[in-house]
Amino acid sequence: MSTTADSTATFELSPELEKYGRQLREWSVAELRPRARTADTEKKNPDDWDAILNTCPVPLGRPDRDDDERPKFEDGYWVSQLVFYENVCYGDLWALPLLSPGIGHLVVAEMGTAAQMETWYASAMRGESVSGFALTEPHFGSDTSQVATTAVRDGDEWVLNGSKIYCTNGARADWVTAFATTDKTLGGKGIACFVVPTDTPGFSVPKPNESKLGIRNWMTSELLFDDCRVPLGNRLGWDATGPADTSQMSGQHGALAALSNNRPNMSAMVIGIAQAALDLTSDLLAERRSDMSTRRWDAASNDIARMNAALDRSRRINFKAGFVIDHGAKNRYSPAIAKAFAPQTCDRIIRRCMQLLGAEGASKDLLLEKWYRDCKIADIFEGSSQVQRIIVAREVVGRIAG
Amino acid sequence: MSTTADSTATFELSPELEKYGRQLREWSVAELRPRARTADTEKKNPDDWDAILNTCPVPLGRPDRDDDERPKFEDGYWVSQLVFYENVCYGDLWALPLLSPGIGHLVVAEMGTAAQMETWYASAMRGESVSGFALTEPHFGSDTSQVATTAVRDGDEWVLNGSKIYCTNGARADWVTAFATTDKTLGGKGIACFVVPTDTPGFSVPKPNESKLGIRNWMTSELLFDDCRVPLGNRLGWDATGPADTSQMSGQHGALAALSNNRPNMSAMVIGIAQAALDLTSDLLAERRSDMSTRRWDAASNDIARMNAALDRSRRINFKAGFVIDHGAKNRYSPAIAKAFAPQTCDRIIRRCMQLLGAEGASKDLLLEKWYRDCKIADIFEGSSQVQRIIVAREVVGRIAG
Amino acid sequence: MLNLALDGDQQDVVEMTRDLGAAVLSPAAAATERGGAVDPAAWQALCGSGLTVLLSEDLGGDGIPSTVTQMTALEQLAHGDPQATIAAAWSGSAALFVSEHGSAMQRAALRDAAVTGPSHRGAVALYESAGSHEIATTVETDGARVRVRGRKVAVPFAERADTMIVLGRDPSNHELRAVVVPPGQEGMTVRPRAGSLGLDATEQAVVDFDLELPVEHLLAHEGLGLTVARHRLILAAVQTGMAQRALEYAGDYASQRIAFGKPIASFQGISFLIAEAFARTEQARLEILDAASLVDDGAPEDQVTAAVDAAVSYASENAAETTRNAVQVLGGHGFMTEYPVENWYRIAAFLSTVDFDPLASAFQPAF
Amino acid sequence: MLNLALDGDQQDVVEMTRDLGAAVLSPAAAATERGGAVDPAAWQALCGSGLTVLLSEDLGGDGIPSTVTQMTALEQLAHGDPQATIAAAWSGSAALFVSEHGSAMQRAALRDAAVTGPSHRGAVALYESAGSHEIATTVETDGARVRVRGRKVAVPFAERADTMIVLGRDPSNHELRAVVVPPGQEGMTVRPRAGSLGLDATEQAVVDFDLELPVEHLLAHEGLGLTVARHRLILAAVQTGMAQRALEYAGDYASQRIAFGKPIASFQGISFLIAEAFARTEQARLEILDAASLVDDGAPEDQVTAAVDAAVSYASENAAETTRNAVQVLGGHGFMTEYPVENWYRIAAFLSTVDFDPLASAFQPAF
Repeated sequence: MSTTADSTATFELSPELEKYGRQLREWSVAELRPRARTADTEKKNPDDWDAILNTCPVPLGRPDRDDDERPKFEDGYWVSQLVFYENVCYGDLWALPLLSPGIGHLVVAEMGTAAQMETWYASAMRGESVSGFALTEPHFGSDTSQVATTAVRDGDEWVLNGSKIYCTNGARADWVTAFATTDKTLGGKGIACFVVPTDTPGFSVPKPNESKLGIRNWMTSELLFDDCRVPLGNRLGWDATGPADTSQMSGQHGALAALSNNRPNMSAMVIGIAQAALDLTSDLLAERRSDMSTRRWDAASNDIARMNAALDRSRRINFKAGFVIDHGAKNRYSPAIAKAFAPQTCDRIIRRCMQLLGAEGASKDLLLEKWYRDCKIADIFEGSSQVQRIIVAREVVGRIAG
Repeated sequence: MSTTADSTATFELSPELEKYGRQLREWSVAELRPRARTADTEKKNPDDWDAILNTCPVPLGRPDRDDDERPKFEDGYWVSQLVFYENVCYGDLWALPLLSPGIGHLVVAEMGTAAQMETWYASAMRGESVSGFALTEPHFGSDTSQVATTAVRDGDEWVLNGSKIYCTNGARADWVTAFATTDKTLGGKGIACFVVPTDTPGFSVPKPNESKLGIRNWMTSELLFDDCRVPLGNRLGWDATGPADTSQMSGQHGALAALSNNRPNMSAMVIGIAQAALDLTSDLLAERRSDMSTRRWDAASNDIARMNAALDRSRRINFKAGFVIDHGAKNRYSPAIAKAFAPQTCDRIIRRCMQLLGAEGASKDLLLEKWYRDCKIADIFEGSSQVQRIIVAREVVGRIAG
Repeated sequence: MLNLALDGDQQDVVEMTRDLGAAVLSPAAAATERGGAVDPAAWQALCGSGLTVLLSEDLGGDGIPSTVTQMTALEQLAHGDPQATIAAAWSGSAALFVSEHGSAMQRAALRDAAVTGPSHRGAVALYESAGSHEIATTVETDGARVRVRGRKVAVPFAERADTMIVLGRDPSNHELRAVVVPPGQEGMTVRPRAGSLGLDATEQAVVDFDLELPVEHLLAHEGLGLTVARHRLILAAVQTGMAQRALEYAGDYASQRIAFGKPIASFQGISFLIAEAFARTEQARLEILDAASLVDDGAPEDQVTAAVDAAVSYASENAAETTRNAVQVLGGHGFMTEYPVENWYRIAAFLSTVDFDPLASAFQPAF
Repeated sequence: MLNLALDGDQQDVVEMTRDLGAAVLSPAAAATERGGAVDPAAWQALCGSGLTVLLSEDLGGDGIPSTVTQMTALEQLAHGDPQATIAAAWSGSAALFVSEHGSAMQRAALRDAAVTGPSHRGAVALYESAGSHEIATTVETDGARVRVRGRKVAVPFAERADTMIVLGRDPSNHELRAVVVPPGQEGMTVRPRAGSLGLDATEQAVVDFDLELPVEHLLAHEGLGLTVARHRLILAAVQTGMAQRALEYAGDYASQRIAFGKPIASFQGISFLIAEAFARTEQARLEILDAASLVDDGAPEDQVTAAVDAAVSYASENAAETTRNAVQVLGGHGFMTEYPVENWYRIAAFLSTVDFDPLASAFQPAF
C-alpha cells in the first residue's frame, strides 16, 4: 500500500484493480439491477439477498461472511474502496448497506481505546458485527453541537435518554455508536459517544425504515433510548474504571473525522449511478438517432460528452482524496471537494438524461427515475455541499470562514 | 405616465418609445462607436464631444443644454430610461456620463427639503448643474456604516474632513453629495449627507481619473475634504437654522434608496453593450460559416440563441423594475434582481463572444475586449450582486438574511 | 405601450385562485399524491373555477379567459397543489381546442358532454419523445378519411379520456393538424401505465395511434399553433407556481431552523440559494407573461413558438433547481415524505422531461 | 497503479519554481505588464530554469522534463506571473518541436542558435480562429518543396521569432504536419499588432502564410500530435497557476477587509466563491496532470487529444471565472490597476479565447 518514490504520476489503475472493478460492474448489472425496482417498491431487500450476493464472482467484503475479504490492491485501500463503490453501485445501489459494516466502527477507530478497537472495530472489520451510527436528532442536522440525547453516569453505568433519526443500519445493526451529551452546558465539548448493543434494554426502534424520497430499501431508522444502560467502558475513550488516556478527542471531532474519510465513497456511489444513467441514455438515444434532427442529435451528443467529462472530473478529485487518505496526509479539503462536487453534478446528469429521453425517461419502466431519487441523499447525509464548502474555504482563509 | 386600468399586460413598447430607442441606437452606432477606442486609450472624452452629441437626431436630455429635454412616453419615465440607457450604450458607453446629471441629485430627492429640492435637484434635472456622488472611502465599499469622513458643526457651518474614492463625476461636477459622520459612536445612524459645491475652499481632487480596468474615460475621482466648510443648510434635510421637519430619513437610507432606483439603468447599460457584442459576433461568425464544421456552427448558434434569450430575460426583469418604480410601488426586489442578474450574465456573454471568435475576438481591432473591461464595473458599483442577493433574500425571509 | 399591471378582473382572479389553492388544494395535496388520483373535492373546485376547463359561453362555459389570465391563475393554483392543478388544466385544455377550432357539430358534442362535471376527463396528446419539438405523428387527409399515425407520451387520462385531441403534422406540408379521437377508438393503444417519477395523478401514459376516422374529426387548422402554444404554457405556469411555493416553504423553514446559534436563513449559503430561486422564479413568471401576451395578441406563430420554447425551458429548469434547493435547505427533512418538498422535487423533474429541448439549455456541472 | 505523488525530483522542481515565481517573477509582473514586454531579468530567470525552453542534452540543454514535471513547474511559475511564464513557455516550445521531431540538420541549427539566450525568441504557430480544433492551414508536399498556406492567430513574438514552427494539415490525408519557417521568410505576413485584452508581453499577432520551402524544413510526423498536445497544455497550466494565485489573493484580502463588523471572508457569499474557485482549480490541476501523464505514456492520440481538449476548456473557464470572482471579492479595488487582479482577469479571458471549442462547454447565465 505504498508507492515507489520515483514512479510517474498517473490516474491509471493497476490491472488487478481495474479488472476487479470491471467484474464487479458486470455482476452488479447482471444481478443487482434486475432487483432494483422491487427493492424500491417494497422498501426492503429481496428475501433471497444472500443468494444474490453469493453469485458475485469476486469477493465483496461482506460483513456477514468471514471468507469474503476484499483483495488488497497496490493502489491503496481507500482508492480501492472508490473503485468498489462506483462499480457495485453501477448496477444499482440497493445492496450497498449489505456490503458495508456501517460507519459506526469508524467512529470507534477515531475515538476508541485499544481495547475498544479490538472489541468493536475489529469485529466489524472482520465482518462479525454490523455497526450503526446514531447522531442526528429531529431538531438538528449539520450542527452536531445541538445533541440533546443525554448520558448520565449512574455508578458504573451510563444511562442514555433521547431519540435519534436517520440512523443508517439502525434496525439491523448489532450495535450503534450513539452520540449523547454528558453536560449540556458544555455545548459541543460535552458530547461523547457510546457503543450501545441493540439488545440493550431501553433501546428500541420505533420506525425501522423511514419513508423517503429515495434509497427506500436502505433502512434508516428512528431510534429511541429510554433509560438505556450501558457499562462505563462503552463510552469511547473510556474503560471500565473511567477515562482512558489513549484518546483525548472530543466526540464531535471523532464523528467528523470518521465522516470525512467516508465522503469520497459516497461520491463514488453517485458517480457509479450517474455513469449508469448516462450509458443507458446513450444507448437508448442511439436507437433513436434516425428520428432526431442532426442539430438536436448533436446538441444531445455534446451534452453527453460534457456529462462524461464531468464524471471524469468527479473521479479524479475522488481518487486524489482516496490517495491522500491512503498516504496519511492531513488534508480535509480533498474529500470535501469530492463530496461538494459529485452529488449535485450527478443529480443534474440523471435529470438531463431523463430529459433527453422525454417523459418516458422518467417513467418507472426505466430505473433513471429511481436513481434520481436515490442520488439526492448524497448531498444531504455525511455533510451537505454547503458544509463541504465551508471546509474548503477554511483551507484558504482559515477558521473565519463560517 | 399612467396606464389605463383595464389594458392588457404586455412587454411591447409604445411605437413612439420603440422609435426613439431605434433612433438612439442607430445614432450611437454611427457616432459614438467610432470614438470608443480613442476614448478608452486616451482615458478621456473626445475634445469635440459637444459636436458629436449635437449630431443626435433625437433629444438626449443633456444636462449641459436646456433645449434637449427627453420626450415623455406613455410607457413611463423609468421604463423610458431603460430604453435610453440600453440604446445609447449599444454604440458604446463612453458618452454616458455626459448624458446624465449624475446621481447626486437623486440623493437630494430622497433626503432633501423642499427648498433643497428646488436649489439642487431641480437644477440638475433642468441640466443646469452636474452632481457628483461621494460615498465610498478606501477602507469600505458596501458597508456604508463605516464612513470615516467627519462633519463637525462650527456655528452656522459644517466642517468636513476626509477623503473619498470612486466618485463618479467627481472632477467635473458642479457640486457633490458627500456622506460624512457627525457622530462616529452612532455608526450608520450618525451619517449625514452634505451638498458641497466643488468651488468650496478645502475641496480638492487629488486624482481626477483613477486608473481602471474599464470605463477608462469615465472620470471617477479621488476627492479630498480638508477643513471644507459649507453652510448649515447644505446638510440634506436641514435648513439654515437646523433640522427641517420634511424628512426623517437617515443618510444611509437615502443613499440606498437613490441607488436602488438607478440599478435597473445600470443593468440596461450592460444589456446594451452585451447585445452589441452579440450582434457583432453573429455577423462575424456568419462570414466564417463556410469555414466551420456543421457541428461547431450549430453549437455556436445554440449558444448565441441562449445568450439572446438571457438578454431578453434581463430586459424583462428590468422593465418590471422600471414599471414598479413608475407606479410608485414599494418593491426593492425587482431592481435588485435586475442588477443581480444582468452584469454577470453580460460579462459571460461578451467573454463567450470573444471565445467564439478565437484570439482575434479579444484583439483591440475589435471593441469586444473594451466592452468586456467596461462591463465589469456594473457588478461592483451601486451594490454588487452579493448585496442584491441579500435584498432579494429579505423579501422571502426578512431581516435575518444577512 | 409597456404595461405589466394586471387589470381589475385579473387581480380578482389572482386572489380567488390563491385562496382556492391555499384553502382547498394545498390541504388535499397529500391525499392526491397518496391516492395517485386527484382528490375529488379538489377536482370539483378546480373545474368550478372556470380556469382549468376553458369553455366558451355559448357552450355553457364561463367564457375563455385571456392566456395571461389563465396562466396567472394556474400559477396561483399550482402554489396550492401543482399536481391537481396540472391534471385539471391538461384535462380542461381539450375543451379549449374544440371551443376554438371545433366545427358546429364538434362544439355541440362538447356542449352535451358536461365537461366541467366531476367525472369528465379530457386529454391533449401533444408530447412525444422529443417533447413538442420534432412532432413525428402524422395526420394525413385522404378524401373523406383522416389517418393518424404516431406515438404520444405523457398523455393525461390516457385510459379514460372522454375528449381526446391528437396533434400531428400533415406530411404533405408539415403543417399542424388536430384530430378529435373518440373514446375507445380502434387503433389507439394505451400502454400499461408504469407510473413515473411524479405526477401520477395525471394518469398519464404512452399511447400509440394508427387509426382512420372520418374527416369530420379534424379540427380547423386556423390558429392551431397559438392554441398549442397556450397549451404548452400550462406546464410552465404550473412549474413556476410550484417553484414559488417551494422557495417560500424553504424560506419559512430556514427562518425557524436553528444551527450554530442562529436561523439557517442568516447564512448566505442558504439565503443566496433562496434569493436566486426567487429571482429565477420571478423571471420565469415574466417570461410566461410575455409569451402569454403574445398568444393573446395573435402574434406571428414563429415569434410565439420561440417565446414559448424559451419560457417552458427556463420555467422547467428553474422549477427543477428550485425544488432541489428546497430539499437541500430542509436537509434530512427534505428527503422525508412527511414534508411536501420531496414531492415537488419529483414533480418538477418529471415535468422538465415532458417538453424538453436540448437546444434551449445545456448541462452544467455543480461548479 | 494509481499514483498521484510527485517524485523527489518533481518535488524539488515545485519548490524551485514556486520560489522563483515568488522571488523574481511576481515582483517584476507589473513592469512586464506596463512595458508590454517581459522584464529582462524575469526572462533570463525563466530561460535559466530549464523548464520553459525544452532542449535535449545533446543540444546543450538541460534535458527534456516529463510533461507532468513541465506542467507542474509552469503552474508554479504562473503563480508568480502568468504573463512572463507563458511568454517564455510558448517561446521555448519551439525548441521542443525541433528537439523531438527535427532532422540532424535542424537539430544542429537549433544547437547553434543559443535558444536559452536573452534575445532568442521562438514561436509555435498553432492556433487559428477556431482555436486548435479545425486547423485549416495546409502543409502540402510536392516533390522537393513544401507549401504552407493559412492564417494563424495569437502567434507569439510573431515579428521577431528566431525559430518559428507552423502547424498545418496535409490536405491529402488530413494528417498533422509541422514546418520550420526561417525568420524573414518571404510569403509570411505579420499583421500589425493591435494589442489585446491582455498578455501583450507575448507580442502575439496574426500571421498569414503563403510560402514554399525546401522539403527539408518539414519536421518528422511521428508523434507530432503528442507534442502539439503538450504545447496546448502550457495554456491550461498557466491558467491554473494564475487561478490559484488569484483565489489566494482574494482569500487574503477577504480575511482582512472588514464589512458589517467582521472580515468579509466570514460571509458565505464571499467564502463560497473562494471555496468553489479553490475546488475548480484543484480539479483543473488534476485534469492537467491526467492529460500530461497520458502524453508521457504515449497514449493513443485520440485519447490524448480528448483529455487535452477537456483540460484546456475546463482550466480556461475556471481561470476566467476565478479571476472574475477575485475582482468581485476585491470590489472597487479589484477594478483598479493598482491591484493585480484586474490584470489576471484580462489575461485569463484572453487565454480563454485562444484554444476555445464551442463543443466543450456552453454559455450559462448568472443564475
